[in-house]
Amino acid sequence: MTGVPPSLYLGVSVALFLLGLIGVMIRRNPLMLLLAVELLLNAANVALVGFSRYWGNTDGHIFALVVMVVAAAEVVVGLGLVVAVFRNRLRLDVDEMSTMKG
Amino acid sequence: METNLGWIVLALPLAGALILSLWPGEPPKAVTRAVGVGSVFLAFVLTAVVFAGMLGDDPSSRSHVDGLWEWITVGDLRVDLAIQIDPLSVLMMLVITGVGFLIHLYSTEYMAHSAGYRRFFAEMNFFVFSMLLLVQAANFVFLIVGWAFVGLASYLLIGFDYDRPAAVAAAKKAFVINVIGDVGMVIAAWLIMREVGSLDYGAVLSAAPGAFGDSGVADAVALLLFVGAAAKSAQVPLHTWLPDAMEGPTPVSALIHAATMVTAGVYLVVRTHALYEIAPVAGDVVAVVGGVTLLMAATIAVAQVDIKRVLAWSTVSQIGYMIMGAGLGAYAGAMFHFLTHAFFKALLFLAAGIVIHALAGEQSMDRMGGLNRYLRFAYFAIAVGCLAIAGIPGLSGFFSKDEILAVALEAGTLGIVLWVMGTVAAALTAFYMFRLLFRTFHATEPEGGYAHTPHPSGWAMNVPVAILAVLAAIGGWLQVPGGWHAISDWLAPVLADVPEPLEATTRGEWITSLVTSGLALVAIGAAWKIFGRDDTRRRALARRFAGPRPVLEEAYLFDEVYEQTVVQPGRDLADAMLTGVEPRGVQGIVVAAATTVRDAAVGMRALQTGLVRTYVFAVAAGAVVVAVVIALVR
Amino acid sequence: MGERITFAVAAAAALISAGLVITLKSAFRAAVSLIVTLISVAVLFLIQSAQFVAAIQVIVYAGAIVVLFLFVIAYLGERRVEETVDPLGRMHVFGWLTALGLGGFAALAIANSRLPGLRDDPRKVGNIGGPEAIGQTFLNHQLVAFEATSLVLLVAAVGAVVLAKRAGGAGVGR
Amino acid sequence: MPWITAIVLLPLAGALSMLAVPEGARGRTQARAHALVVSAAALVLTCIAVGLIDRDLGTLQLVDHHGWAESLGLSWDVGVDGVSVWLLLLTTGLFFLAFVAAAIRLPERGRGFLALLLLAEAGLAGLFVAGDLVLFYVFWEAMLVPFYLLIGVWGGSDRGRATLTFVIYTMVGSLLMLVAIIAAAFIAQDHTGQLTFNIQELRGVAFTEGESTLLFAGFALAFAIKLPLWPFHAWLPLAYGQAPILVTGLLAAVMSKAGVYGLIRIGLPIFPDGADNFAVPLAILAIVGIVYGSLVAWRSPTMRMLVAYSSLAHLGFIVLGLIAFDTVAAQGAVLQMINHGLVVAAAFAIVGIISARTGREGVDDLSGMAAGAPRLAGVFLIVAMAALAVPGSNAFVGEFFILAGVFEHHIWMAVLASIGIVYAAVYMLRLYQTSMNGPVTGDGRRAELRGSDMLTLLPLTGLMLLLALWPASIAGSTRSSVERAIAPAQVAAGRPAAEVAAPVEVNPPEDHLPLTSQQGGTP
Amino acid sequence: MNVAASTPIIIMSGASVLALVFGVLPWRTVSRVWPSLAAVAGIGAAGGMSIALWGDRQTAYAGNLYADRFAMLVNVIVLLAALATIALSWREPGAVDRRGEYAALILLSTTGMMMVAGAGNLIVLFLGVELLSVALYVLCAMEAWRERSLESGLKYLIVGAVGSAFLLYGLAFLYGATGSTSLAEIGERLFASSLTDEPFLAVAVALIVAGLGFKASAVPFHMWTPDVYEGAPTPVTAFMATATKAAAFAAFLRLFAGTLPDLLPDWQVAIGVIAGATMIIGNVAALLQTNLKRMLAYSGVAQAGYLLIGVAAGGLRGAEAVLYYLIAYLVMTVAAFAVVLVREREVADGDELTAFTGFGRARPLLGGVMTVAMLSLAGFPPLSGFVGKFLLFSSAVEADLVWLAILGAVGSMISLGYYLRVATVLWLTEPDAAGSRKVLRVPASVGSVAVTSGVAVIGLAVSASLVLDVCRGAAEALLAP
Repeated sequence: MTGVPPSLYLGVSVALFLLGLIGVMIRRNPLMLLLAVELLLNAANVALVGFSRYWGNTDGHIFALVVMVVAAAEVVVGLGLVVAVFRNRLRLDVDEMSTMKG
Repeated sequence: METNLGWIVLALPLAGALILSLWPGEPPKAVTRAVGVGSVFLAFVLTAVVFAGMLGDDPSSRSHVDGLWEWITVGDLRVDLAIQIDPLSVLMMLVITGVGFLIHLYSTEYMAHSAGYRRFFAEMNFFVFSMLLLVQAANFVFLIVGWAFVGLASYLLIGFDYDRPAAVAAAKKAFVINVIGDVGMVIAAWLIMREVGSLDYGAVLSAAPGAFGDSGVADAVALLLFVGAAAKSAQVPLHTWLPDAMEGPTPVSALIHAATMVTAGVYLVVRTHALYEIAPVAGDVVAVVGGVTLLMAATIAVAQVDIKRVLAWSTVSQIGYMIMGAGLGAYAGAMFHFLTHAFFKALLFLAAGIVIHALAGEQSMDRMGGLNRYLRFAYFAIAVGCLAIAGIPGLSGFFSKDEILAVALEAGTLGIVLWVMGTVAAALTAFYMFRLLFRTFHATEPEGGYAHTPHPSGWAMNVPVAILAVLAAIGGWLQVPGGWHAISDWLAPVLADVPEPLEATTRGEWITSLVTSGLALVAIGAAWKIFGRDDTRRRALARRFAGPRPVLEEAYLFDEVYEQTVVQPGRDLADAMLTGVEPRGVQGIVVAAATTVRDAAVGMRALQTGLVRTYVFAVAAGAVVVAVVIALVR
Repeated sequence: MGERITFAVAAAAALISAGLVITLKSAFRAAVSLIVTLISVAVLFLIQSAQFVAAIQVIVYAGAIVVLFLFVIAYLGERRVEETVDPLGRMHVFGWLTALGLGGFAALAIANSRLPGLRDDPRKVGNIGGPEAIGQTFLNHQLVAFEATSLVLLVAAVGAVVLAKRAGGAGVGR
Repeated sequence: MPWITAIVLLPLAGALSMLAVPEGARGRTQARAHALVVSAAALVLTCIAVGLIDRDLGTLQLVDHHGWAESLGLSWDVGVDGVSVWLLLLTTGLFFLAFVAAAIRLPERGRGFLALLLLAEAGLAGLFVAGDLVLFYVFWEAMLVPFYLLIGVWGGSDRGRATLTFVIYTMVGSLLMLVAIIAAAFIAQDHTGQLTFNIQELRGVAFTEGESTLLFAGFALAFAIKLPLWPFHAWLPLAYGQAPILVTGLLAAVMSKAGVYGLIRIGLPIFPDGADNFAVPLAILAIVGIVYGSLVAWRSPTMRMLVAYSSLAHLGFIVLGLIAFDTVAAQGAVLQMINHGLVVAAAFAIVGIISARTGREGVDDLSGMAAGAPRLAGVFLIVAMAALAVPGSNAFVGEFFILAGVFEHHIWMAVLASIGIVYAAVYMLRLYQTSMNGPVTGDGRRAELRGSDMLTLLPLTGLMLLLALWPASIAGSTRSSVERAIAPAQVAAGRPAAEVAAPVEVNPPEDHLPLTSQQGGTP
Repeated sequence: MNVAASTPIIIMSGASVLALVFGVLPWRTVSRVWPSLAAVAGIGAAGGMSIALWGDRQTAYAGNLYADRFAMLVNVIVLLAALATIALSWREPGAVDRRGEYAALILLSTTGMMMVAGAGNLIVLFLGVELLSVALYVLCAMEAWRERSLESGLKYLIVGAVGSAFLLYGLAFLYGATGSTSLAEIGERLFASSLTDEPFLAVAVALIVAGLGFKASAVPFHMWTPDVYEGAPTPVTAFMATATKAAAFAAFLRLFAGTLPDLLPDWQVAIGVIAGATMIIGNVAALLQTNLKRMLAYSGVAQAGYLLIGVAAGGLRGAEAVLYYLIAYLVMTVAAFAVVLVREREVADGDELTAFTGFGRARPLLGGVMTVAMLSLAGFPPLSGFVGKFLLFSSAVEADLVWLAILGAVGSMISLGYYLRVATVLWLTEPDAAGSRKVLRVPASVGSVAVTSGVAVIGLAVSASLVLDVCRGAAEALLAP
């Protein structure tokens, strides 16, 4: 018994996902939220790569690569929006983005 | 032939009513008179023709039924628009059209100053049509229709002066109580349908003995029918409308509320006697109700001051005799009394109408007295009527009333009790009728004079009164104990199926005649002593009876009790529903539902914070919920 | 044995740094922590024969994306990206509970999974993570994904242009 | 010739083509003529249909069938039987009179008013001829929209609340009915293997008692709200009170029949077991409604409310007549639907005339009008007498036979319902007497009927008299239809075979259920 | 390799590039008009190709992209939505100086939707979702001078990224449980094995429901919807409301009804619960809204609930019902938004309900369109919304989910409260006489979209038979192995 069972990789993945999720729920700085979203995507990637190894096919790797691109795209757009929104504001706080509610 | 004429008789007053009501604009009075009186007169003539034709027929083939068209067929039940011409209906028709014609004629003068001249005759004609329909109907449906139509006509005519609230209220009361009666009859009709499957007199009455068996159904039917009869004929406890109905013009009171409509109950019992024959309990109930009514009404009449109200209570009392007779099985006697009563009561009303007309509408006897100097004709007419109703031998009331009482003597213990009540009431009748006569025409002029200088009446009023006076005087000779029985014989075909007709014995007739006429004479004497000359004795008596007097004046407080126990609770209940149940219950549920949804919406609005974190939390929580659901389902 | 030790170290590093990412007040430090996480994850990839993915993870993710973050943080200024005390701090417990629930559910699933050998030693796999394998799959099987990623990047580029354009001038309209 | 389709589509086309009529004064005249011609044509077609049907047949006749979405079992299926043809005639007839009245006193924006009335006519006509559950539902709902706008645009001051309550409350019932419709079809498919919404084909499906009960409940709620049956009438005072009086008249006279018609066309024949289980509860509600409606009518402050609540009571009688499962009662109920339509339309017409001319609607605000308005008083009297079902009136015929049939099976129900007859006299007399009698005022002369009023009132009273004198004209053709409709329920109620008036279908035919076929034999 | 099957997507990508290029050309007329023309041309061509490909399933890219009836029908739906959006924003201020980008983003987003519809592989599905989402994040924030537009874009992006992560994680578990990303293979493996009670599949289903539920605006994943709809430019809102919803439900159907029918016991009740909650909560929350866009957002949430009924029911009838309702929902929503758009240009705060006081009386045609749209959304027969609801309820009943149909009925009852309020404001109130209410000439493109949609709302019901045949064909293709 030398290797690490896939279940452990999955456990790490789940833990990462939860951390990311908690991050999105407790932080208010949009940049922090975007960082936390990266954690979510990484968690998925860990799971994908783990399953890829378990099944011995490459699909998971491809999926993970695609996710990275998607992450990049989201970050680019997200950062663009953050900059645009907060160009005129003092603080970065998503709680202040609540002119629309109810 | 008979039925064809019957249809025409029926159509004539209807046509009169239609012509008068649809006449564009205001028709000339002459036209109104011609149509209004003429239609009834023609109807009377044709009825007489029918009657004459029927006399020529064999007694067993005097009943004719004719349907005009199929009125309705529901399920297996077929009802035709049909009339039945037989001795009973012809007798009724004769009275209705005959007395009706006289009263119409009388009205041409009596109502001459009324703005609603045309309306009056239209409604009167409509009444005659309805009454004819009632007596000619060949099945229960059209009986009920006629029954309701006379009620409607009565309603219209009581409320003829519709700008007087009292008249309007009286009309409404009469109508509503009559509807109660209608409901009783309607339920009876359902019961008949249920048991026999038909509503035709022929089928029902011939099937009655077998169809109803002895399950008490016959009693139920008979009693339910009697609810209608009691309402229409003002029998206790549904009698309270009739005195109020005196708000109508006097000819109306004479025709509808004395001579014809109110006796419809008697007609009904006689018409459906086959049911009462197999419903002993119902028969007894009818007789007792009649007995109670006649005595009670007689006592009330003693204390009335309004001249028409005295007559009204007298009517109630006299119908009580008829009902009692019919309940005991003296059908011919009841019809006989109906006939004579129609004469003398119409006479009394019309003659009282002359007095009222002469005093420009005054009806209180307190404002009368000593009128015999001015209105001699009316005085004699009323005197004849009083003698007739009091049962003075030789006049009509004597024969007919005594026949009923004599029959009662043969009807066991109950009959004897009823006989005593009837006899006492007969004495009271003589008393209060002569009280009326004396207070109006004798005694002294009222303090402060008359409301209007009395003026004598014209021929149109006098002729009918005169004819009726003659009829009231001699009408009783149609049926003389131990002599001839024209009425009984005439009705024999209709009553042929009565297995053991109750008949008076000669002994009973003698006893009754002697007792009642003796008592009547005593009562007249008493009335003369009290009311004949001046007010002193009357006032002394009034003081002495100050306690019970209001009870009698208020007719044993029936109205008060009904108001407190039926009308007011109903009104309260309705108000509670309108102001309580309706907004808070029926509408309230809807409002509550709407409010709940709205509150939920408000709550949801609060949840929608506009904060991104909340939204992410919701997504995560939703995922958990979905996961839990899946886990639960697995 | 080597895999186990590497795994333990890398996993611990990834989780700790991830914890820092979501808790550090300073966005700058958080971004740096993220780099640690990303590299640790790359190590996890590497020991699972995902060499290519690991490489991209380091180059693109840690190298490009996070650097972009750092640029923006620098552009906006450190002071403006610091958070004050959360007025809704008490509500965090619901977030934690939800995460716990989700984690528990996932843990149960992993524990009860019937996939053969999931909780045992991993099977030997061939070369699934090398560039040639990746390339083969991408071009033979997943060409459409390959092309679609380019569209996603195109959108990102267009988006960046659109959102940046404002700097150039005021909006039209009102 | 697709008569029935034409009758339904004609007003619809008329409403659409109303768009082509120009605005303005010239357009108003044109719109009047247009609406009158269209509705008259519909009426004529209906009369032809009345003439064409075989009065003794009892089945759906003049059937038109066109596929709509047949993969789902949806189709345009219309036809009439001895019951629905009269309701169709009532619809087109009363709408024609409504157009006459509207043409005489056309409100503002008359074009839209007339177009919406035509739409409402199409909806109601369609409802009464629908041979398919979904089509039935379509018309059931579709007619709400024109009524909604008619009340909402032309109604009284509280019209907003009135329309919302009216539509939402009605839809509460009908949406559940939609679910019931779908459920019925699919459950029937389980029994017969065939998916259909055709009312005819759904008859005789052997639903289990539980299914039948639940499905009937789904339908019955919708019917009860539309009727309305006590206590589901919360929308009634609002809608009747706020609608333009012409529309109120149509609501009470025609639309209220939709719920009853649903019972007789769908509730009883398709879900006999459910109908049997609900018969007594529904009867109790109907009786409570009779008494309650009468009492509230008695004390109602306005004439409109008085007639509205009286309508609640009258509909109670009709419902009672249907769920007695008795031929006589059901025939009476059908007759009463027509009678009530005529009477209540006339009553609202009179109330409308009085309130328009005097500006007053309170029962106690008017007095002594008979002096100045003898014609009005006369017509009003006839209508009032018919409304309280005085024997000899057309309404009496219906009420009498309804309760006679009910009496046959449930004496207590008929007797309790009779209380309503007495109270009807009380409240109708209050209505008539307080306005027409009493101290004379000048209102009478203002409100006296004119020739133009007679154009609508004369036909109504004339028909009332006709039906009073010759109810067989309608009753003659309802028997076999009614018997067919109630026979399954009679079997379900365990009536002796001799009483079950018509053969009971079994669907699918080969699936013989011994019990049903035995009892279903003709007597 | 079958290129034909992928032509719609290729055309759309090409058109988007073309639009971008036109947009940066220096000539004003060209840069303003040509991108939209390119977009219309691209949409037309792609639509034409999709119709031409109507037929038996063809695949491209090693079976990873389908061109079957289902995908083609969804293509047509989203293309129609895109076309309407382009038409609605013909002269929209927000897009004036970024015509090229605007058109390109719409086209690219549409491409993403078409990829979702035709996805034969989890990766393609995910990429499609991301493509459509990222483009929409930008589109929402397009009116960058309005703070609300930016706010909506950023909110959408953050919550959307989390939603995508859920979807991704779910897809990862689905891959993990089956070992394949190919939908066909996943379906086969589940059919062939006794894998169905594998816990990973439960995790996958839960997360995918959350992820797709987010895109479809199902409760409780819906909370972003009103904020984003309100803040985004109105044509974009219309696009999101219709096309995104279509794509999300295409994904739902493709995954659950098409790929995972063997897991039906798992997802049916879960989706049913979500559907019930969505119908009730969406409708209740809409009751108090005074902003029409926001109201329509909640209405869209509620409508997602009705659509989910069909998803939960699954099978032929469920899929068919969802597809029909998507078409109906497209036309009624576009009609409503088109009218809102007209009003927005006429008055400030034109998306507030109060701006429509007496509108129907003043502008009967547009008022009529709005009324028809509202009544159809409320499910009044004989409009297409009713036919759709009827189909959805039918599918529920057939799948023994009567409770869901009843919840749907209850939701519809509640919905009358706000749909009728719009009709009430339109017709039952007098027009505001205030001078500030100017009446503009309605742009031909917007007006024609409004009227066409309004007519289609009725036409789809009248020709239900025809449309249903098409939907039936698509549903059959979806369920074909």
